[in-house]
Amino acid sequence: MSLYILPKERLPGFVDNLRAGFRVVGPVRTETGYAFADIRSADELVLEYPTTILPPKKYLLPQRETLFTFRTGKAEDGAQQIEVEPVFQDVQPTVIFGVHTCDMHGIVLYDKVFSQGYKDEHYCARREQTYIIGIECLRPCDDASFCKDMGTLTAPPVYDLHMTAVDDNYLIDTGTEKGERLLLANVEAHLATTDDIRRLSQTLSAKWPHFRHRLKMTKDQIPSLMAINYGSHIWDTLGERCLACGSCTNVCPTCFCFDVQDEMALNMEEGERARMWDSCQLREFALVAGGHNFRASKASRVRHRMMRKGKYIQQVHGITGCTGCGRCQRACLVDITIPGTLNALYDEMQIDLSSATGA
Amino acid sequence: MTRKSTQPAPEAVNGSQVRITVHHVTRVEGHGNIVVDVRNGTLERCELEIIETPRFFEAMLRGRPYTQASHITSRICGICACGHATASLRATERALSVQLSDQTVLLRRLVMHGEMLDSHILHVYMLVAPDFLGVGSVIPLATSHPDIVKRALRMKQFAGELCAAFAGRHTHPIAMTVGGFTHFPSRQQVEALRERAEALRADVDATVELFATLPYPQFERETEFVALVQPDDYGFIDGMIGSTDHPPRPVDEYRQVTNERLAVHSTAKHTAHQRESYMVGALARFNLKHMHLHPRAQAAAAHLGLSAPCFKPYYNSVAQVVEIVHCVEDVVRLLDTALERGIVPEDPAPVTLRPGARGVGAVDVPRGVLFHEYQIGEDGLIQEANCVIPTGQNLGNIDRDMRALVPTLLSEPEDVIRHRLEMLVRAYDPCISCSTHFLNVEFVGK
Amino acid sequence: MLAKPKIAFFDFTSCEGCQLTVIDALQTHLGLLDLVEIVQFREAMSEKGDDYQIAFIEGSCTRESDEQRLRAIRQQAMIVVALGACAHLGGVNAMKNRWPIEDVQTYVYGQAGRNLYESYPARPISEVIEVDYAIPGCPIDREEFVRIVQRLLQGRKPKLPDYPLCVECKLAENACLNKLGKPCLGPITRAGCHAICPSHGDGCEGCRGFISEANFTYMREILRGHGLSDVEIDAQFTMFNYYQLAAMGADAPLSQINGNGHRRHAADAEVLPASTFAAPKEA
Amino acid sequence: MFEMASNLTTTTTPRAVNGHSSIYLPTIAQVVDVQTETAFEKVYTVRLPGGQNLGHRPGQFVMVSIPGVGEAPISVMSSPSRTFDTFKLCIRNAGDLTSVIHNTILPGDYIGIRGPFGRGFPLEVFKGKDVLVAPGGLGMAPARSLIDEILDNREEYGRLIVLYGAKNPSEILFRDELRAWRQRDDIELFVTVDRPDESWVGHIGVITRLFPRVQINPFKTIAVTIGPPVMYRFVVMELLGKGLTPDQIWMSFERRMKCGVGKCGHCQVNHRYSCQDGPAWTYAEALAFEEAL
Ligand SMILES: Cc1cc2nc3c(=O)[nH]c(=O)nc-3n(C[C@H](O)[C@H](O)[C@H](O)COP(=O)(O)OP(=O)(O)OC[C@H]3O[C@@H](n4cnc5c(N)ncnc54)[C@H](O)[C@@H]3O)c2cc1C
Ligand code: SF4
Ligand code: SF4
Ligand code: SF4
Repeated sequence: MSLYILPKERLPGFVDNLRAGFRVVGPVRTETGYAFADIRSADELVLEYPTTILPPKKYLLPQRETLFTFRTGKAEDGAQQIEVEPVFQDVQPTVIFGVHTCDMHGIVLYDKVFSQGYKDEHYCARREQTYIIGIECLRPCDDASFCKDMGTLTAPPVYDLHMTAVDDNYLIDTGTEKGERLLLANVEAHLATTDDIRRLSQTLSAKWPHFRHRLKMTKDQIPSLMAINYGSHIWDTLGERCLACGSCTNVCPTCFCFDVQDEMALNMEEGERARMWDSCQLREFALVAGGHNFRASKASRVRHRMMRKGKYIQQVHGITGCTGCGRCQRACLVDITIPGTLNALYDEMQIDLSSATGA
Repeated sequence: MTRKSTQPAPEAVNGSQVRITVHHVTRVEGHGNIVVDVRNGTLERCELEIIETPRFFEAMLRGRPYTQASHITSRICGICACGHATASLRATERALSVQLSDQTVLLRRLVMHGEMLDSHILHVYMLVAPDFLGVGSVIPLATSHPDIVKRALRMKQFAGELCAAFAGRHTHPIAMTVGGFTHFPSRQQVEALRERAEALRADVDATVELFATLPYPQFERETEFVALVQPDDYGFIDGMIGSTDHPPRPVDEYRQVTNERLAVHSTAKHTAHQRESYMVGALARFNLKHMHLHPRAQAAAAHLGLSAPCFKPYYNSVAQVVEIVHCVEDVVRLLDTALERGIVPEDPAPVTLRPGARGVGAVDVPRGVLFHEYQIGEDGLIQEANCVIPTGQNLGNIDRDMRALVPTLLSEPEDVIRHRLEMLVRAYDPCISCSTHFLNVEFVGK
Repeated sequence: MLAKPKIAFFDFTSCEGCQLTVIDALQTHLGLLDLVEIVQFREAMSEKGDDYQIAFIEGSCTRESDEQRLRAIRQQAMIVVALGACAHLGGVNAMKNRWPIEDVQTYVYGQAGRNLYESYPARPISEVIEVDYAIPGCPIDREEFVRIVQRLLQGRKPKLPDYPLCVECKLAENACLNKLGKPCLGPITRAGCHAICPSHGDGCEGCRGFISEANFTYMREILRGHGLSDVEIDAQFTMFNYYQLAAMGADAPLSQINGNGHRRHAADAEVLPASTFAAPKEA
Repeated sequence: MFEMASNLTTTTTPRAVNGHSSIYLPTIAQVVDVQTETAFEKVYTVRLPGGQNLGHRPGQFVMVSIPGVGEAPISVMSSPSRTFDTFKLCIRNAGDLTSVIHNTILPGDYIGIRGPFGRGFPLEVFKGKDVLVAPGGLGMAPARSLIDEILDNREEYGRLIVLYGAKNPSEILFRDELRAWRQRDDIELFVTVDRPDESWVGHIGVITRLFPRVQINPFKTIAVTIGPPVMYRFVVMELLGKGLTPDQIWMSFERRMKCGVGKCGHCQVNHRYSCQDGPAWTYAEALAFEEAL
């Protein structure tokens, strides 16, 4: 696998060729911003986009997904009969174009979650037919981004192709063999020359100063910071503000919790069971029979989310649970942010420390 | 309504004694009763009681931001929701000197056409047709005449989706706002609508055929007709107030037409212009501006036996069928214009707030002319509001039609009289939820 | 499971848009007619049956004579469902409750109209009779209506979402209106309408009622951030939920409700004068 | 850590679509018997297709569903020692799905089953030890599985002590079994009710009132407690008071569950999934999760 060079003007041709054999999705302009959407013509694709409201996770775990269909009826003797049939929705060759590096880190986590333990073939079957074409971030999306802190500013090895804009060309790294075949079969691209690679290196090293640090601690310190601060009063302050609207988790590239519900056809005999995104920020998420709610307070829910991002996911999967994409900050109407929270916890500890040491 | 009527002067009729009460006339929007009382050959009482509770929308609007007015007033009526919203927006816009873009005007027209279709289809198929097909409602028709019902639902669905494409929803439109729209459909959506509108012609033709076969009562009474008129157009929004008795007036002078007064037997206010009462609605529009109908609609009118001037109130339903034909043709034309120009998302036009700004909005909704008038303060809060609703304007005319009709029917069995009266009321397509709400016929003794 | 239950529709003070929505639901769900037998539906049919198991009631209770009708329905029906915001919350009808009813009557009908027509402050029907379930919305959502009928047929209790609209709005990937500086009550309003208003560029007005966890304090902050005055924020909160907020008395998150929960607007004169606009000439 | 129970293929036989199978597809199983236990609980005997063995261990649960209604986790009540071609579930009428089950499912009807899921109790650790089981309320259902298993392999365990608390006499589960157990001398049974009625002659008060009645050898006892969340704190206090260490105390953490296979997130306790790593945990493990108790 190697580095290729593709003149920018050949991108539309590449996209159009892909469209012949694949569902092609990528960032497009909307009335108010950008969103991942089906690409109906190559000129809709906008690779220099700041960010989207929803990450491309919606193509891997759709907002609503049918798991199986069923048919019920009565046998001659009056006994209830049931037939079930699994459904694998949206399993089709798909190319996701223009995935930012942070979002690729989200996909790394998804791949782990849905393939480990009980393999979720609804996800895996779709994933296997999905090609990820990344785009290197050369500028931060906006002030909400903190990918540099979270170490997600470089592409994880989850892409099939990864593009970096260098002058009038894209330098394309082939992450997988199938990615390389996809490229070569659909556009005329040449192996990058040493000169091209030198310019790529220059571009990559030049990007770093454009990104700023927002956290007062390093990424590696976060899990311990969270562990120590489980009982912090800061959670109560945040809980008071929180609207329990779940916007933060719905837009998060590493949130994957879901609800499962049945729906009946009008004839009341057929129907389907489907899963849909759910959020731990909602009141009923941990409510059980008898009316007991394991996370009744909004404070406990905000804490759970922060703990997941900062600690739990790291503990279970060994990778960061927050990609620093900044989406939850952009979505939150009451300014509950991850950097803000982590820094507040950190500051609090500095104060405690200084008072303890009598400084 | 608990009040006893004191109003109608006794009128002499032929000998018999009839007391009819129809409580809660059905298949109309809202609640009303019909009361007929004939004693010793004298028509003691004959009136349509509006027993809907008054809703006091004018009071509700007081002190509210002008931005809410169209959303509040659309809740006056679920079926003319877009019409109320449009009249409300026009009143606000005229008060606040808002200049609408051509695109906004075009899209508003499409929404009104959608509502006209939706309402007329509902009325002629589901509320009127059962009378002629000898059933009590559209529900048995679903089994006895499934094709008719499915056609009606198909046509209505298109009408609803037309409204929804531009306004977000038919019942209580969302995207229509002061100065413009907050949402715009994609080109693909508009193209698909255009295609469906054209495909609807077959259903429209079948509708004309069906209604051409129905035996409408030929009862006739000369009256005044009032509708909004525009030069060279069969439009529904803005224009002048036209009358068969009087030269057109600017909409700002609507009070000189409506002359609202209280009728004790009705929670809706009655109106009178040149005569004791006048009629608004499809038949009024047809009588005043049939020459601007689309040629296909004119042909349909001829086929249905409708020609101006027509003084037969039962033919209001026929005029509605003619308007269905017209609207579908006009929708195709308007959608073509939209596609030609392209629908460009644009911000609503700006408002100019100033102390005591006043404006009147007038829209010819399915049941006739609707007026909203607001006074808005510099702080953007509504200070005064008035809404004059078409059904309210028709009520006096319905009473007078009934008083003319009953004496001609006295030899008929009570059931027939009752049914005829109900059909008459229904022909007006009264929307009593607007005028607040409606209907009940009370026959007392014979 | 109820075998083909008889259902009936009743309307009180409302625009009848919810009943129309039921008729509209037939456009796409004609099969509903196979599942239930409609025995009363005044808006659409003349036949009348008085033996029904499920009653759908549209509209608010706004006068004493409504109460009797409501009680009769309750007595007959096994299940009573409030259909739409007017029945469920009081809805827009309750906006008039801000003033004494006589003043409101005078305002619209003139001095002669004072006390001419029977009317009192609007109430949700649950204030008069026991209501089993509600289908919220102004108007109701067709799909939700069908779903709830289906659940009743299964012998299950319909369940409404108790989370805010923002959930559905985010799933639809709408740009948040509050972020764009346009007021939207999504964060405190019960989901279930697929965020239809924000999806069409217009802020939610709360027609489905507030969630049990509604964070009024911060909702107010958000609206203030858009430059809305207290009066305008009150107007936002009370378009559909006036009744609920007034019932909270001194705790109501409104700037213009005083300590004893009285509903008079500070900006208004003591007595609402007859409107120079609306009050008609006397008969 | 104990090994994860991943024997799901033993019962779910999802038909594949294009070579894919679904972990969410229930196996359609027949209810062969329904017994009413109390006003709120019924016991359902379920037979998998072909009389396949469920292959569970005590403390595990299955996801029970009625297509068109929903799915919920239900503990397996029967012990592995008594599970051949059928297994038993004790279901309380608690909500949406369970009320439909109570109201409509008759012998001969079909329901959906997935599982068994969860870790269950590690019998290999229990063997040779005295076992104290302290169920409260419906916790008696999963406890049955463990008690019967021990009774059927009596020689492999030491003493068996059962301390059972119910709200009132009418909510006591498995009265016949309790009676039979009383007849045996190899099981020490104590039952208490919070609110007695006239007919009640047994112990009165909350479950912790039973603890002073038993003496245990803290060096060789394993305690298992299963019940509503509020009960745990008090029971644990009693057990620690008797000298047990946190890793000798097992408890079952019931959370909301939508998938049963460690994906949906509802059953999370800190970073752990109750459906996978639980629902049975030692108190020692639970101490490490702030959210557990
Ligand atoms: C590992 C495990 C084992 C279990 N074993 C058993 C068993 O053996 N037997 C048994 O009977 N149960 C058992 N349960 C419990 C059972 O799974 C729950 O009672 C389950 O919720 C029943 O599903 P349902 O659809 O009937 O109830 P649901 O409709 O989900 O309702 C359950 C409860 O949730 C609460 N709830 C839901 N919605 C709301 C709302 N809107 N507002 C307030 N409260 C609400 C209520 O308290 C309600 O009673 C077990 C649970 C777990 C996790
Ligand atoms: S943190 Fe913000 S986005 Fe998340 S639930 Fe709370 S208010 Fe909503
Ligand atoms: S537009 Fe309204 S409903 Fe949508 S996310 Fe924003 S606040 Fe919530
Ligand atoms: S968005 Fe709000 S106002 Fe609009 S329908 Fe939904 S709940 Fe009602």
